[in-house]
Amino acid sequence: MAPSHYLILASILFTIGAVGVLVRRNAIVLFMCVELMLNAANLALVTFSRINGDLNGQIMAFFVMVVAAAEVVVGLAIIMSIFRSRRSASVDDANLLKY
Amino acid sequence: MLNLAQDPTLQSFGHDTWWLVLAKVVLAFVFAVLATLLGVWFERRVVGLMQVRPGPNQVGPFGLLQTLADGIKMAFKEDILPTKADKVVYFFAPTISVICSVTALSVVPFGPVVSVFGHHTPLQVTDVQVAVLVLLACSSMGVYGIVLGGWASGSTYPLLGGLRSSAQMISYEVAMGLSIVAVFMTAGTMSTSGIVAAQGAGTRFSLFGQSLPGPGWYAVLLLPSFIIFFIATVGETNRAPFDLPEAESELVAGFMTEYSSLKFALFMLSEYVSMVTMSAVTVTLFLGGWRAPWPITIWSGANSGWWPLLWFLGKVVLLVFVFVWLRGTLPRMRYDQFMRLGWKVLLPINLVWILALAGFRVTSGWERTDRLMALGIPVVVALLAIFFWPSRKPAPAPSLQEQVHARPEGSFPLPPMDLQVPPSPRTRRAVAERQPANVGADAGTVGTDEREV
Amino acid sequence: MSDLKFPAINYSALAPILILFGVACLGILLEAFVPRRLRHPVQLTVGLLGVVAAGVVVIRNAGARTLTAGDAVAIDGPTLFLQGSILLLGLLALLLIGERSVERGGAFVPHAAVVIDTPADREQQSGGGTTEVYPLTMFAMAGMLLFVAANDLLTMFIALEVFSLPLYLLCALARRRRLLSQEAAMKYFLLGAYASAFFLFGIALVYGFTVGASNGRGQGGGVDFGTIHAAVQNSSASPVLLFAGIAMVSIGLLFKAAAAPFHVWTPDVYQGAPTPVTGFMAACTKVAAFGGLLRVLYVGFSGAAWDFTPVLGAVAVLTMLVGAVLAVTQTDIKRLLAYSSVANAGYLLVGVLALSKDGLSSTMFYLVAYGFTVLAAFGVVTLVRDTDGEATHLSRWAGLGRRSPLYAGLFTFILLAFAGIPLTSGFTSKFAVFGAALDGGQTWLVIAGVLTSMVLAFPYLRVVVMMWLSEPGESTPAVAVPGWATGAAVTIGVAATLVLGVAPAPLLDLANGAAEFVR
Amino acid sequence: MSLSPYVPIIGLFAVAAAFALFSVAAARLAGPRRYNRAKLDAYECGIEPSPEPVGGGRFPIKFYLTAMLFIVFDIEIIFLYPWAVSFDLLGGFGFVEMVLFIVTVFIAYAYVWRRGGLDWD
Amino acid sequence: MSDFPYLSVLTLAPLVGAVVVAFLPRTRPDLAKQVALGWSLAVLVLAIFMWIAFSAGGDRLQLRESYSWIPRWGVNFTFATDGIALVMLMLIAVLVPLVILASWHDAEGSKRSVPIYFALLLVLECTMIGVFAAADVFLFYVFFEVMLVPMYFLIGSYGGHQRQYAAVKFFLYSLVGGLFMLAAVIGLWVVGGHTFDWQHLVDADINTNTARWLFLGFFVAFAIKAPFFPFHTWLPDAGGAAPAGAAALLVGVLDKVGTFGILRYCLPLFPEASRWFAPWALALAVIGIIYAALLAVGQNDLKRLVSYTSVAHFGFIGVGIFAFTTQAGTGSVLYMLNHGLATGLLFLVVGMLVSRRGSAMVGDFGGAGRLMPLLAGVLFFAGLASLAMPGTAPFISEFLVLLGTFTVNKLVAVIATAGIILAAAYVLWMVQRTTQGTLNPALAESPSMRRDLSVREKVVVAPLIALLLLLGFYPKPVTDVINPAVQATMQDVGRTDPAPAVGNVQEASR
Repeated sequence: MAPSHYLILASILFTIGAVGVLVRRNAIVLFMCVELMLNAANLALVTFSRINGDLNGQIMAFFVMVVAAAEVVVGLAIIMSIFRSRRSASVDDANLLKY
Repeated sequence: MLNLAQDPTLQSFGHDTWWLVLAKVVLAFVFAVLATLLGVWFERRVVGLMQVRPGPNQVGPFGLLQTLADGIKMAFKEDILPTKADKVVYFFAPTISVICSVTALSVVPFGPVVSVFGHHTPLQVTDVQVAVLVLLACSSMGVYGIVLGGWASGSTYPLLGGLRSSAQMISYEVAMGLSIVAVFMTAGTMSTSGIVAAQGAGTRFSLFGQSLPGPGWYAVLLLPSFIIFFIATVGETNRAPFDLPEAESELVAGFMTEYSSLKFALFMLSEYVSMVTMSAVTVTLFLGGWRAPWPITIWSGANSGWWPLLWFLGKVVLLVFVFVWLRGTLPRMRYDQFMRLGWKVLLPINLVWILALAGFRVTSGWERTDRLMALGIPVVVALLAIFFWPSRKPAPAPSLQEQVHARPEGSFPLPPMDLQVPPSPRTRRAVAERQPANVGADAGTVGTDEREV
Repeated sequence: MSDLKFPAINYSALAPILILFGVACLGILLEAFVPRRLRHPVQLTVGLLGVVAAGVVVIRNAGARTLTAGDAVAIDGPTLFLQGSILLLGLLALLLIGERSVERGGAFVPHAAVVIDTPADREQQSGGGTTEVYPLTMFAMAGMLLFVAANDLLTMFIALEVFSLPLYLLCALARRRRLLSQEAAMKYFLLGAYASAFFLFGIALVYGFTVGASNGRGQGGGVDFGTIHAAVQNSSASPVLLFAGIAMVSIGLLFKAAAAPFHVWTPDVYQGAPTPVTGFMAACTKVAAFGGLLRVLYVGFSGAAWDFTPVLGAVAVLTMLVGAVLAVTQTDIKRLLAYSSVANAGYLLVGVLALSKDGLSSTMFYLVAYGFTVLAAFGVVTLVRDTDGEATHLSRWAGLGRRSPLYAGLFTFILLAFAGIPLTSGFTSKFAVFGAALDGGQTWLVIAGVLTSMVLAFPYLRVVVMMWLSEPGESTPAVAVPGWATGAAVTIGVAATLVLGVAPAPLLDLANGAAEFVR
Repeated sequence: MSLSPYVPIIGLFAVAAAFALFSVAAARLAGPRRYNRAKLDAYECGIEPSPEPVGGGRFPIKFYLTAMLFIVFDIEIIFLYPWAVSFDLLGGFGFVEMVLFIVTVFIAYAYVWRRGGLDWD
Repeated sequence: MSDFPYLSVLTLAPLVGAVVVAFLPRTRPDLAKQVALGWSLAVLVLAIFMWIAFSAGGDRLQLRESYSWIPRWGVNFTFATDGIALVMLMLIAVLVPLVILASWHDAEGSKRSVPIYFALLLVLECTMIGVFAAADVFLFYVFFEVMLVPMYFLIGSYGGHQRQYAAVKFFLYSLVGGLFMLAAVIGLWVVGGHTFDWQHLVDADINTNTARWLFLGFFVAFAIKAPFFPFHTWLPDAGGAAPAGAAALLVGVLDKVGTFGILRYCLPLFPEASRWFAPWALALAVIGIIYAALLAVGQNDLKRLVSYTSVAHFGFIGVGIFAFTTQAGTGSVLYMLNHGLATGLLFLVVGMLVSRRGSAMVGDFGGAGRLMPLLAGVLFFAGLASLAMPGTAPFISEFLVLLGTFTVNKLVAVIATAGIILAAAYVLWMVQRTTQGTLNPALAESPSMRRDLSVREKVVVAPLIALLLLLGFYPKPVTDVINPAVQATMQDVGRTDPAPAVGNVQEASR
């Protein structure tokens, strides 16, 4: 498998995530889509790094992992608090803020 | 003693012919299954002996085939699929557990380089630069089997059991992960064969101007890490005294409640394989792997050929015995005690220990006085901090009567003044001061006070 | 044995950032070990002292022009200027956040599940209320300081998250209207994470471009702006990766800057978040976001200016248009200010796109001026309240001028500043960015800016009409007497708006003196 | 022909998976099947199962908290491993950096401890 | 005494007064009124001294002062005045005390603070003086915009019926114009070499196309301000809603900023563009004359009617400016002054009527002259002045405009002349319907309608009437001041008069 295939995979994953955020309605699913996008970016970083034998990309991936984890923690906290006060994780149910 | 001929290095791997690889894989798998069969028998016999009863002794010699019989019986039990279950996940959960626990064996070194039909090959399925990460990954992924199984059952007890179990496993995973850091630091590698080799290298320490060979096992060099690792191993495998997911009195059979037939058997299998795998990992990381223990090393051939397999298996059996021993002697911990042990005792000790070790190693090249200063000052500061830490005196516990009186108005019908009615058991329970669990005692040698961290 | 090269770290240059991170960590410890009753004063004092200390260091660093920490951080004129402004604005925001006398117990809730005015709530607030907001704010500010100083995209990404994550949480902490607040936080978080994912993928693509460009020339790839600049200048490689990367990185930054069409979170979050936090976001986040944008465009991608200018120009026009037009229809003062902030993001983009020294300095000037004004605006919003908390619906503001002429007057002044009436900072800053953009040849942007300013004047005027020209009704809320903190913040904000409108020369000179990036 | 050292891991994985799937499938075929509605209900100690949906029910917030704490410390471990492996290379500089890092995590840890995040009851 | 900083002091003095007045206690409105009046009189005195200090035949811009403000942008506090501005400054200085006196009781009707009303009037005076005295484009723009704020509150807070609507409309129109100008100002700054100094900018060489755009930016702003025909719709509303005093200032002075701006900025800065646009501007002006006059005829509301007459008059001024002859130009400037006096008087008198009746509708009056002969007489005089009756000052200016225009553009002059006839129609009809004819019985029952002019009101109207008559017979002191400035302006535009101009003016003014 040529390395460029990984790039294509990364783009596909990213696109899935990006589209998922736009079409799905459950906060948790949205959140997972975002994580998917982050990991797609990681894959792209590592692949670029691999193709050109440059280590920087892999180091970046490390940092991204940390950031993603921090995001998970914060995001879960927020989604949980909204879930506990509404009993629903659907984004559509959260509709108090409108024009 | 560095890098003897039989010591495999990372370069030794990836050169086997295909049939050798296949053979190793199959053998490793067979080892896992056999270990389970024998392990269950072993456990029942040993516990039986401890409880002064025979244990299984009917099927086969010494009841050796009892487990096999149980397994076959299991296969012919009805396979129940509860109506509320999530079919697919319910189906796959046990397989995840098994796969994860078995796969971990792939990087465990069973022995040195041996000669098989003219091929020189290490007695180990494979080794990679990040072998220990593979181990950790396997043990982490195992959580999925449990939590998904509990969730997919569509029932309350399994769900809670699965959650508890996953909380427990990830808590102890942290402790486990941290305790390995010291090993990496000392060995300078993450490959299992490399770690075994590093332990073989031994250490030298100087005493009165003489350089003497010291012990090489990390269980000795890194004792705190070893103890924490082993405790975490027990927690990670859900074994007694940490077998909370299956606490019968609270959660029936935990995440396995809705499982029957071979699916149930698979969960059992994975538990025992985990036990064996974890023992093997402990041996690899801390007990010198396949290397012979000290008195045997007098015989120079002890660490070559197929012999090390024996030492290795012996150490594993010993550890499995400790597992069984713990089960036979210790009562189950309460969940809060258990979590507190993991988060409040093991974790901080681990971090402090890592820092201390790192500091020790960093300063190893320094002048003696500098080194004493560098190491001594933080220690002194820490000790002073501990001694002079403003200890909060707990407020004198109000008597039961006072507490009853202090309740908010209207929460409970008050007895008339003249009638001395003792507080009801419910009230007593509600207001009873929770005594902090004496976790230090449970952790055995870890014994410490919370303030110390 | 060691063949690793450790980067040299200029600690004094990094000191402001380190101080704030230290203060934030200290804040967490205080939170853990200081008795509840003392926490609020102690935290506030420590926070203010930390900000002041960082500010002093920034001033002491004034002449520094250096790259440090392995070229990951650039301490140069714009960095110092923006850091200074973030600290200054953050100080005011901290004062607003620290207000405890307007509402007993403050505007923040510790636990999402506790309903206001229940015994549990009263108990929680009796000891000075929630104080976790201070460490969170300090972390956010520290992240912002790092963000404007970041000289590579990865550092920038991390800083972005460091200042975003606390903000997400801060948004969820409103003590009243909790559902609204949580919803705002969730939206902000989901969209923010979405945007940062784009940013990150953009980084990956840019990295791919640089490693591709460096292929065969021996030097490695990377995402620091020097490498990117060199790659953009010299590369014969296909620029597809670069353009896609720029686009995605820009999306991430424009989201934070609240530029259309990435502004959709702004009104919701501004409305739902606790008002002091809204002020903090409106002022400081904007500074940080535009600081980052300036550096990315001016230092990293300047070689591709011809390619991104039209696109960003279109974004700027759309932003101004959306902000101005939608502001007209708003009925909630916080939403109105949110849309106005969107429109202001558009004006700032006009300044950015001048792509010149003047553009840089005028944008920085605008950021400071706008920050002061918007903080004062939200400060006043916190004061207009009745027994149910802040009264943010516009109909409630009718006749406010009769109830409390002072605050209505201040708010009118602020609105006039937003509308760009001369003798307010709103005018001078608009003048600065438009002038720079016209100088830079972006006539069409200036024209769009002027046209939208006309539209935007209408909603402001409507509020003024509401306050002064209507008679107060039954539902007109009283204006709370501000505590010293809010009083100081509003006073400083309004005074700065006036001073920067009447005598902007010193700050302009300062901004101009600072307007030089190091590469 | 030499295989990548990772291949055997996949091999063992495949063998284990084959075995497990075979067992699960075999149980379907080998076991008897006697329909009984009660048998297919969720087990609730012999009483009628409660109508409360399992997924929709609430469980203690502590589980989430534990999960978050785990993530935090797991991340710490991620950074500790490479540092530990190349500890000798990194020397004093690496040590100081890591001390700062661990101290930072420790601060958060102390906070969580003091605010009762580690108490399970 | 000629190096006394007249202009800056003149600008700042009312502001200081405003602050003083604003902080007077709300409970003592009379004190506030007295202080405000005193202050404005002091300003008037200062203005008279300035008039004396100005040498009619001297430099074009005199009394120049310059202080650095924002050096980075080349912005200075530069004040200077030419003849045109000087006349306008005098007009302001004269009108404001009268307006203050006239609106002695205006603010009491509303529930708002009285001192604030007078403070706002003084602030307005400050900004008006500033806008005429500025010789720095930036400074001019600042005053131009800030001027809106006090006026906005005067209309919005103290106005009559529909005051909110009127105030907002006024503000938005002006602001829109202002923003167009802002764009043009910035553009001018960029192409003019980063300076705002008027003199430098006049000398700057600007690309033809750019100049046309910039001209348009300025022109739109001034056309709205003035207001010229399609942009005029705010004026009747604002004029109708504003309190009489404020309306007098609004129409009498504020709107002159538009025409003044055209003379001061559009023409000298963009001569080529001015010539290019002149036909269009002329067309607009002429349409404005006829259209506004027609509308005025149909108005029932007195204040709105007066506002429409102003629009028509501004048409005349516009025609005068864009005819590009010295005669017409001088006529325009003179018209600006006279119109300020005449319309100011008209507004004040109408205000007196309205405050007595409590209504501005023409139908509510009728035969009021029988009850209040003096007031009716003044109204009649004001109306005549407004329709440029010979003998009153506006006659001269209107005549000059038409004469000057006729020499270059006969068609425009002819159409504009038709406007005079319409003017006669609406003024006379208005006067007839309100003060003549049969007495409206409702009026007789109203006691306030029986009060003729009080002493205060007499003091208000007397100086205006006197000035109108004086300038109607002897405008020379004013024309002497105006003429050089207008000539210089026409030189800037590059148009020389087809016929010997100065002599004609002198002749006509006699």
